[in-house]
Amino acid sequence: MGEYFTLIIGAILVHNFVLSRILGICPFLGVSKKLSTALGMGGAVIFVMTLSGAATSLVNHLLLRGHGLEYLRTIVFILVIAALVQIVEVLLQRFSKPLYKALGIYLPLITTNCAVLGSAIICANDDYGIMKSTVFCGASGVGFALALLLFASVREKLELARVPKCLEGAAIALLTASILAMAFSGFAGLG
Amino acid sequence: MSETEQTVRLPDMTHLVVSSSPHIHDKDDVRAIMLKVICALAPACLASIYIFGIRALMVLLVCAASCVAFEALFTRMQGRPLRVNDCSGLLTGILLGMNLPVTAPLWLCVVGSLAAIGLGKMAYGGLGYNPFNPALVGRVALLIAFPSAMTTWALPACNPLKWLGADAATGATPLALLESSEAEAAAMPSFSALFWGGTGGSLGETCAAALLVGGIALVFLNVIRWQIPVCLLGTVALCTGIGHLVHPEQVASPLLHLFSGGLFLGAFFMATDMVTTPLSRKGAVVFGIGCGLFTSAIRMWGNYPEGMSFSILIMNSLTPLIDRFTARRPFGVRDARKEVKA
Amino acid sequence: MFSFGKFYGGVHPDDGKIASGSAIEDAPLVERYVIPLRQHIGAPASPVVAKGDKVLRGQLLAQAGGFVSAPVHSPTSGKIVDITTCLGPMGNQLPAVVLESDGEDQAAEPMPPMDWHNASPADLKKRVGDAGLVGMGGASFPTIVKLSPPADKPIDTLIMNGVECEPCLTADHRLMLEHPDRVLTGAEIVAKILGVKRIVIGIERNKPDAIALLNKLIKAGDYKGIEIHDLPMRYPQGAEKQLIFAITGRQVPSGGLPMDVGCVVQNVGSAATIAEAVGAGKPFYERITTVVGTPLVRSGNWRTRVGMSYKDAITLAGGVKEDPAKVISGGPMMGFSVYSLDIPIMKNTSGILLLSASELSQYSSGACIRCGRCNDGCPMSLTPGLMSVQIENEHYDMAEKWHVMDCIECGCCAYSCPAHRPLVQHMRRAKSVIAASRRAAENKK
Amino acid sequence: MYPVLLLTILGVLLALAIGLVVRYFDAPEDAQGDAVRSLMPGANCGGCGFAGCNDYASALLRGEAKPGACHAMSAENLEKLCRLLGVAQEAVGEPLVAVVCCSGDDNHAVHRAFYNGVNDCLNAVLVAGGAKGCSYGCLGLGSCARVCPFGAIEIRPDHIAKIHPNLCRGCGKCVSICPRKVIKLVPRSVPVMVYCSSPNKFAMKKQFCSAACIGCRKCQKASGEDKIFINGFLASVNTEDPPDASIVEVCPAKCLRTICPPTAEAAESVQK
Repeated sequence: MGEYFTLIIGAILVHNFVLSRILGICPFLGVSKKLSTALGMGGAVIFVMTLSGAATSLVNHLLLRGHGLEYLRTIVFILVIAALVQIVEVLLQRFSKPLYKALGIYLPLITTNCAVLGSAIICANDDYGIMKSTVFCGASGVGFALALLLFASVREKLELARVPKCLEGAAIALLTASILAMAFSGFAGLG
Repeated sequence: MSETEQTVRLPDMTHLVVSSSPHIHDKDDVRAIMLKVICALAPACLASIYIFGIRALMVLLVCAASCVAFEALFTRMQGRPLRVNDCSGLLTGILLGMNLPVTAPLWLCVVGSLAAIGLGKMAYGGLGYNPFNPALVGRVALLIAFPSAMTTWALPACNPLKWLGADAATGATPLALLESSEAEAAAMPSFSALFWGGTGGSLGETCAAALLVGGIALVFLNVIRWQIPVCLLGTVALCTGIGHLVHPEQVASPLLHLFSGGLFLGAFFMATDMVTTPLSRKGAVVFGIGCGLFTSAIRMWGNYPEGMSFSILIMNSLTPLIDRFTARRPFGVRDARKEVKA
Repeated sequence: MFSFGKFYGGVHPDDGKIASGSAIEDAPLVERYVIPLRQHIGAPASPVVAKGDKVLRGQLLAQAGGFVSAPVHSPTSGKIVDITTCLGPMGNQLPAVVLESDGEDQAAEPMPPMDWHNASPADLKKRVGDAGLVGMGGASFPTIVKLSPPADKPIDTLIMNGVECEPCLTADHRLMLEHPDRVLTGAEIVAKILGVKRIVIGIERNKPDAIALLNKLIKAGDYKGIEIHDLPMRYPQGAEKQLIFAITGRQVPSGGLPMDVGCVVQNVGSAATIAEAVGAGKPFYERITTVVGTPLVRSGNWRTRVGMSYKDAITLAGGVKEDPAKVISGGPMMGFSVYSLDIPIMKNTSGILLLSASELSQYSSGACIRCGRCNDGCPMSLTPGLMSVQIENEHYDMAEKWHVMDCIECGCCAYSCPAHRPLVQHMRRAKSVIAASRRAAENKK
Repeated sequence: MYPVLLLTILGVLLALAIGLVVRYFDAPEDAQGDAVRSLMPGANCGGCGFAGCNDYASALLRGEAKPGACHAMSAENLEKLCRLLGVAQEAVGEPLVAVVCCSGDDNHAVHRAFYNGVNDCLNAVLVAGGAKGCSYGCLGLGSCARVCPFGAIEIRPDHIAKIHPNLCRGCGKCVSICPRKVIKLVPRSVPVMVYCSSPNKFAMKKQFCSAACIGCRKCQKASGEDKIFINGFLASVNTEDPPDASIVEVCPAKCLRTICPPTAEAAESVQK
């Protein structure tokens, strides 16, 4: 229990995927303009990450490890994750049109989102079991969603700010992200 | 009739101003508010100069001057009207100085000012638009970039405890002592040392008494809302108190936590920055509790001895969300919450 | 929270009532009166006189142009020289009748005096309408509309507004001191029209002499069932919704009217005018106006005829010692700054205020520093600071969600804003834009 | 051999899974809608009477709107749109251009008072009706410029709005926002306009503005009754049958002026 608690806190706060590991920056910057879409995107990422965490660790344990094929990990994981995201996209389009519209091109972006792949590889590297991988990936997703949420709420405020012309758009977003990352670095050692 | 008419002077109507109501105004303005905060900081500044010697004054002056200079420079670069005389840049500089150790090289002060004003404030368009407390942005940037320079503490040059007739003090900050594995009860400074400022630490970290005086003055001057410092200090006391009861050997007593490590500086002067904290009083309560929780967590479990600046920055980023969920119910509206959220 | 005299928010401006000691004087006749035909909210009155007509004081000049409208009477005797437009205090053009006084001030046959004890409520109400009564506090809503609540909204309390919380103005204060009988009689007439038992007069504590005088008269026994509430000094104590809350603890619902909570609020000035209209048959053509300001030679309170220009009013006050930087129609918190002295005094002109250059406060376009003082000051518990930033960025939908339409434009937010942001102007803009889009949406349907 | 086999099988399996999901859960596509939307100019100016381009496209698809309502659309796109929707291309109205009918810049018009407040026309009219002397004059605080989706409106330093005809696409957004109602939409073929909107009497106009139309009728005499109308003290150009550009020379107040500065094309035709 304690182990899982540390794992979850670690994944959400200390080694936050966006703010500490600097993974998955594209959707982080792209979908954080409005709080509502950020929430949707966060949900989608949590979902995809948990699912892919389970699937990849399953593949890792059943197919690759036993046969000495660890060197195929990256390509197999990409394959599995890409297929998963495709399926999620189709399902979303069918069952949640508004969310699908809001996510737009960012859903395919999850496919190549290094955060998803990164979490899977971290699990494989650290030899997490299937259960632990799933929990870790889910928590990482929550961490991603949290960062996205915080960032989106700040950016909604930035909409109203008089940012200098040369810093408008991605520049100020990255600056803000850097400050947020500095703030999160304070959690070091917590998990 | 005609005689009186000649003596009556009618107003010249060609130089009138028209504006929207109201036509009268409270005397307070932004400058006055900032000056009040600076005055409230004065006792703590004087205390730190007394404790650490004249170099403390150097650090404060360099920070203040470079913050004002950077603000002027960036405003110029953006081609906007200069508003340096609102004293917000000056305040940021003094706060940043209070967050530095007395041994900080002067170039470090300038770099910190650049981060504070450039990154924390002017990049967002200046006063009123910055989502994060500029002084803290400066401090945290320095803390991450120059950890050793930022955590080398000098011994107090002049110890107020001497004339209080108490023991001599130590160099390292009490919280750093706690973090180090050989933290021994004997090495810990006494409570009076913490309160009057006989310990090492950054300029604004040592003399809790002076900070308390300034902070209470601010509350009574209606510059800050009492909810933030009270909730923040209360939460820290509560959390560390529980921690102390459960693990007395790991977690120091809540009193030590309260009076050490710039908690007062943060609670009264940093967490109460108007621009970056929630508008409503309800939001202020949430903000204070959040800061307290994060601070206690970082202090008890984290790598850093001090969590105040990090937790305030994190709560700054939460401020828009808090504002959104603590919207007030307007007069005559039955259930505003639902409508505002929708 | 529900104790008497408390409402949320509010500010304490300097009250500056330098004219409170000057007794009401009758303004002498002037040569020319410009009588606007729309001195009220609603349809303009339609003129019944033509150019060249001779009219007498109190004669009907224009009759009500609808239910929400009010007739207009001649302030003195003379000749109609033109029917044209004139500049109003808000910078708009108003239809107006120009009257040249013949200096004789001959009165027309008054309406027959009525004994209100015996007259029926319907007759009394008709008289109030015929006399051209409008709210004298500022909004100038035709009184007859206020006195005709729909049957499904029973009224149980009549509140007389003698608060005069607006700094500098003293017209109501002087009226209560010099004509308390008219105020009290008027209140009883209104109560009879409405069939209301409970009458409350709310007065701010900075007028202890008026409170004592009215209490004495009530104790003497002529006026039964009238209560006096002395209210703490806090602006905007006299705003309708705040006054109702302070006296009865009821909250007028958002977008609603006082009658939704069983209250009717009348200004004491209106009550006095009603008493005269009923008792003496005198139509509404004069009112008490405070002319005040440090640039003036002599601030004071005058009984002025409707249609007298601001220029004449300032002449009454002896002209100016120094040039004013601002001329305001009304009080300093809610009045309108004007740029011309040709504007006529109207039925709702409670005061003319002149500010000198040293008293002038300038608005700036500085950023909101989120100090929250506007929040604390707003009597409607709105968030003016956040809304103003949204409005600056034209996010009217957000402002609407935050209930900008409930703003009463009292000015507390802008008064207390340390960044000197023109918050009220932002609110007014949002309100006008939102009202226009609502109208457009309704028209589409 | 084994790794290749594994990857292949995995690939095939996953492809099958995707195929199955698409087969059973795929949402119908909206090819025509996307095509129509892609033809929209995307300025969201609202000149068509709908709330933005997307709304207009939806109305087009539902058959509730006609192509050609959008002034900002290029002729080429309009043609494509008609083909796409299968409707005959109707005679689209002549392109319009917006004109600020006021000459009252700081050199000519009088300010009655100093305005202190939000720098925006919509705010300024709320304060004593705006500080500019003439209550029909351009306030020059730029509400129109901020609302223009094409950046065609310039606020001159002497406080008057100027619309650049070659950038204006005639969406009419400025017309509806202007609180003084001094902006008018006219067909591009109209060469001249009266740059004054005040119907006030001569004496009142002259008090506030030295460039106001004084109703002298010289232009009407020079061009004919039906080309220029005189209403009280204000002349206005008959936009259906306008006079030609040479008429501007007769105006003593210089408020009758040409709309378009001579373009390169016009200059060429003159040379020929």
